[in-house]
Amino acid sequence: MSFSLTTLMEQVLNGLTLGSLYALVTLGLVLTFSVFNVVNFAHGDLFMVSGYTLYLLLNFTQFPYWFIVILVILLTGVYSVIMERLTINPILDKSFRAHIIATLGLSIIIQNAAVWFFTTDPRHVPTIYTSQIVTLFGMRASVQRWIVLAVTVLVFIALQWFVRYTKLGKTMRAVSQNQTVSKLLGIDTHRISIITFAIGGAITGLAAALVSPLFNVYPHMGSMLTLKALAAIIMGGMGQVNGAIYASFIIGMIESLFGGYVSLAYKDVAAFVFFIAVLFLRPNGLFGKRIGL
Amino acid sequence: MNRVLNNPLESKQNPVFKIEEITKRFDGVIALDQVNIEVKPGELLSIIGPNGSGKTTLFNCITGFLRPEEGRIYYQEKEITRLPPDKISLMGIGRTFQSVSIFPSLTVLDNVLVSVQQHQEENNLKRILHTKDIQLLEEKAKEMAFDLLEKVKLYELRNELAENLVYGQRKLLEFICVLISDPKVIMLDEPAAGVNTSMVDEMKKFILDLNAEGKTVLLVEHNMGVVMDISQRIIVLDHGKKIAEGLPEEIRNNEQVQEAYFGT
Amino acid sequence: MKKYWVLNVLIALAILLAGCAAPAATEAPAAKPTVESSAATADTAPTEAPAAPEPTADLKPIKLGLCLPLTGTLASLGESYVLGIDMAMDEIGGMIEGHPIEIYKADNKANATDAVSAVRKLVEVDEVDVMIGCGSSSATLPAVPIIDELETPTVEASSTNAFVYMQIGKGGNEWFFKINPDDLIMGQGFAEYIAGKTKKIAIVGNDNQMARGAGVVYTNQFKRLGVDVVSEEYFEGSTADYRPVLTKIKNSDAEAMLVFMDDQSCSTFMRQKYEVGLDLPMFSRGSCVSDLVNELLKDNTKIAEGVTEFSFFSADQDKEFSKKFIEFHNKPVTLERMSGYYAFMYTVVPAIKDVIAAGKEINRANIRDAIAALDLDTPAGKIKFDEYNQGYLDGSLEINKDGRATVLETVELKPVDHSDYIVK
Amino acid sequence: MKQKKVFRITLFILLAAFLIIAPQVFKSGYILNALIDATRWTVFALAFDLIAGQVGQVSLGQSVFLGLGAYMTSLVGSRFGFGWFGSILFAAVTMAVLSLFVGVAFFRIRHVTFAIGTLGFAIIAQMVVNSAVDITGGSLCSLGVKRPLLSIPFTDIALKITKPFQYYYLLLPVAALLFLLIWAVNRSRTGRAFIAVREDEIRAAAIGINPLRYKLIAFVLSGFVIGALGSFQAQYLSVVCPSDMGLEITNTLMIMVFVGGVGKMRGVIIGAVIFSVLPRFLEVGGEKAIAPQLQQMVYGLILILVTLYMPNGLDGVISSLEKKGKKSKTPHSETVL
Repeated sequence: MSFSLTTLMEQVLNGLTLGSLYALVTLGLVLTFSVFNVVNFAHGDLFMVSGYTLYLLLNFTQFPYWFIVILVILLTGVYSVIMERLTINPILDKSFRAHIIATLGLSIIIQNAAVWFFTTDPRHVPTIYTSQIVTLFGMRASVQRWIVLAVTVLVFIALQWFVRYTKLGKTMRAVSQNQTVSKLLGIDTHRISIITFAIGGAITGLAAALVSPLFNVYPHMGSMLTLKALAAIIMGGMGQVNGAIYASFIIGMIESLFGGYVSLAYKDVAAFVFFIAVLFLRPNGLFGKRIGL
Repeated sequence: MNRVLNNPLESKQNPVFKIEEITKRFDGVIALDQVNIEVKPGELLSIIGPNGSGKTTLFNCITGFLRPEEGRIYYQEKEITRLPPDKISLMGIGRTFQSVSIFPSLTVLDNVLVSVQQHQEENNLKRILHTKDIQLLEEKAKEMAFDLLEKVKLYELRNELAENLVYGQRKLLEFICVLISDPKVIMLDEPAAGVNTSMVDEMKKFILDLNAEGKTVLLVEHNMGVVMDISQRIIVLDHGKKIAEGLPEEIRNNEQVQEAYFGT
Repeated sequence: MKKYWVLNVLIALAILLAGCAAPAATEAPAAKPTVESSAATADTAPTEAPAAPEPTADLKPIKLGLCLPLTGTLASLGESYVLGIDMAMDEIGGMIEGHPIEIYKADNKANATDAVSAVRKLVEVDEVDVMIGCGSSSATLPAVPIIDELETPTVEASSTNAFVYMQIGKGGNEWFFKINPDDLIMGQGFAEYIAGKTKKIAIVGNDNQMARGAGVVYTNQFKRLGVDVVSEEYFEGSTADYRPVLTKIKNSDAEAMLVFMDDQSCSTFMRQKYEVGLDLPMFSRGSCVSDLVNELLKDNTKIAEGVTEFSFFSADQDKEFSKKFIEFHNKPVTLERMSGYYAFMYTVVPAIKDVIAAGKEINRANIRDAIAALDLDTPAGKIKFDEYNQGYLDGSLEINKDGRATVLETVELKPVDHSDYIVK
Repeated sequence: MKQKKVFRITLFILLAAFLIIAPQVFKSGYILNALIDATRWTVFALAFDLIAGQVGQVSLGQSVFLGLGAYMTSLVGSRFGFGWFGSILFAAVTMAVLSLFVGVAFFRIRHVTFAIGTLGFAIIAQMVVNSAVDITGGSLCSLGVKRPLLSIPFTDIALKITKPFQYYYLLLPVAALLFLLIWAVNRSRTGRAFIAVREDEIRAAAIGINPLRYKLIAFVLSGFVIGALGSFQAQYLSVVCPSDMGLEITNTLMIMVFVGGVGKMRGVIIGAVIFSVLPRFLEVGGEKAIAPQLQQMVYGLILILVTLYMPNGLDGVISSLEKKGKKSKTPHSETVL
């Protein structure tokens, strides 16, 4: 295949949009991961439940899209807190093994419940923006995709601001540094846990509300996303929010370039090989070893 | 304090440890700064210093848990600077940890046995087949373990899980685990911490007995009473630097030491 | 004490599970004919009068086994079969000539281990008389020798891997029947059709047995016909982003695309194709032109406009079925949903009727012989098995226009020599 | 003490006798197939437990060795005529070698990262196998496995194995050997070192145990056992597909091992038997059978409940019952999780 600069440009932009999509999903997970160091294998399923919520609201209510997005954000925040109360909070003090097993169990329950209620049929959640095409920087993409890219950047900046400059954000940072000490300092870690999961859930809801119109909603949609998000988190340096976001973009870029230039079948392999290579060469992640937010 | 017949300090033997100019940094903070130490065979040497002065870091460097950025460590004239901890342990250097460290879900007896097995052999195939010689070694290890457990009155509890022991018993168990492999050097990291006063005297006697048996003892301790009572020589670290070295009386009167401890 | 509490909970759960068995049964096919469904059948299927005879107690029940993927990534396939069979059961009132039909399901999870266990369970424990399955070739291939060993007639209606052909009928297993055409049988005609339209083509497919099998067949055919395959790409089913490969095709000199995809992947694929602005003629051998795809793309009918697909079991072929299905289940028709219906309604049921009509005992061997002797005309083509136990339904060339699939042409399919088709 | 030993030996002999005569009692291929599966899963779960339980690292990539072991048999063993046992040995050895490499690479990382890293490895391996159509047949599956042929030495008699009971008798000695291997390791000094490594790697190093080496021993052993099982599976099913190394297998393993009692052979065996037999009971009964999704949901729930309330699994429950039966002197508080 002949090499052309425009193709390269387009593939790079494809990578960016894909990366922003991963980043938006990762943001919700990395927040909870960084504060409490809990690997949540059910995160992608929260995304999926949120996708179905969007589907139901879009099809069975007359609300405008933006209002539904807000509803989905709020509802997913609530789901996330319920999940935290029922499964995550009781295992916070236990070992990583307990985290893996319990959240895996949760994931199995949620996925099969979704099959139970919604069957395996894919559902589509169309918005008017998925069919409106805009060309920017020489790349054709739907308005929905541009919204995802923009929102990712906005959420990222907002989160940075929140963590650095608000009292609550600072407390969360403190907890992320050391839970035991935070407890001694009189920080109510249970409260922080709820808040963290509520925010994480809200971001996941936002991600689902914006991303799922680009694809379909189906019960197993979350599995691969969870894995990609976990890979991004580890690559970014175990719970570093910034690092995880950069890593999401890197994964998106690798998949896009590899899929476009080498082989579509092996593009996920390429992303995971890169992930494993990072594990070996830089066990502390690509972006330094500072743990925390 | 006249228990030492041949004062090891005056011995002309080669040093057990020779630590040359080791430096260890953590994220830019210097934990050890070009420290030089020589340890004579049979000596009972204490390393003291305020919190964060680098004592435990020094221990960890010697036993291979940390790798110093600069400098070398020799054990009986062999360089051990880059050796992994298990190799160093097998050379006859036993150590305890600041917080009591045992294997909680092994029984008391197994704790002791696992501590010696590596020193006896490590042929995994034979072990799995449970060959005759392994059986013999296991019998031997058990005998030794029973003796030691009897000594510290843990024999009755030998089949109990180690996590069910109380603090003092755990501490004793940890000692036994170090002793059973008959190390030449014993490195104790704050053995008196958290031990009640009546036990402290027992502890002191215990350490002195070990030393009297000819073992070289390195001690990191906060309890000055213990240090001054039993040490033959003391090294003082402050902010990773060696600031003093000498007999207990010398250290007691050293101005620099007092300054480091009390800050004038 | 806490531990016992947990034990109690577990026991309670087990009891609950057992209890759940009952409600599960009410949702199962046999109990389906409720108000809604009888209304549906009343106006469309007068064959089954409301006053159908109740299954009489003295007539031996006929046991039908379904060996299908019910959980896992291919669960939708099994589910689709069951939907089709549900509707068929409703149509015949749950019995054949007074013999009640009992349905037993086994989940083969589309993998070898579970497929073997599922077949054994159905045959040896449930003692079914006839089976439908196993839906996918990853389950069918390991099941074929077991089915041969256990001597139970089995009908398969969706896997298109041409390798199965050489294993059944004269190929070894006399008990296994396949009513749908495989890739090799379908491939020749469609490849020629495409060759008439374009000489440079890009192939994209799911990385599954259906697409890979088709890939082998079509690249060979294109070589013969002088069509240049510009690129051939497969992707994992979970892949959701096709933009890289679409961009690549856009910037290559391909003049058309041939895709092998399931409904869900294809709808996303076409959506992104539209987004990228890739305006090439698109051919499909899979499920790109189906009611489900159109349902998923109903917000913008331009997306799937003009896609041409070669397939069997298209909703447009059997309009009566489609109408009934949508009324009955309120769900769009897909290939697999028709597969389940056809395997049951046009193969199992008539064969059993033949057995009864001939006054023979309803057993496995007689059912097998009856299936082998079937000669039926169905709306979707002929069911008459050749010496390799392969049936020849019609292929159909469909095109998507204004969000609706329309049959352009119905193609009668003929036996093809499979002997040089070898899969490692 | 003595009594307990006698009891155990009797139990063991009874069990062995049952396993040996089982095919004479149960003629049904379904039950034999279930027995074969239960036996395979038991050994598989024990091999998984070597890593997850004994040395305390959760590897989510063990299904890869099962799948690749099967492919080794299909692509090499059968093609070059290694025979029944030769194929098993070959698969076991190659998987042991592969796990050595994987172990050396992955044990640099620990805990969660190790789990996710091995999960990544499993995904890569499955994708590669799926996409390398030229070699493995990809999703079209590899069909080259020959049915085992047992020839009796010095005669022309050769027995082609096709029936479940024949497979059962082929599996039994292999499973027994693998079981004995794991059992011997766990009760040997090496097994004690495993636990030391699991409990406290730093302390283990301080007493001369090289943690990496012991983790590798466990990992390689696990790979060896699982590779052998994979080869058996290939010859039993005579087809190998990428789904044979799917992540669902790991999920099943996790349920068996963690519900049974991680790190405890008794618990793992109980867990493996229950969760390989239970689903079969649940699927029997036609219309009355429980929907598979519901089953899965209950499994998920059990996993969560076990982590929350029974960290030692069924084994812990049994132990505390035993203790209660004897004396209630020491509280049962061994927590592995």
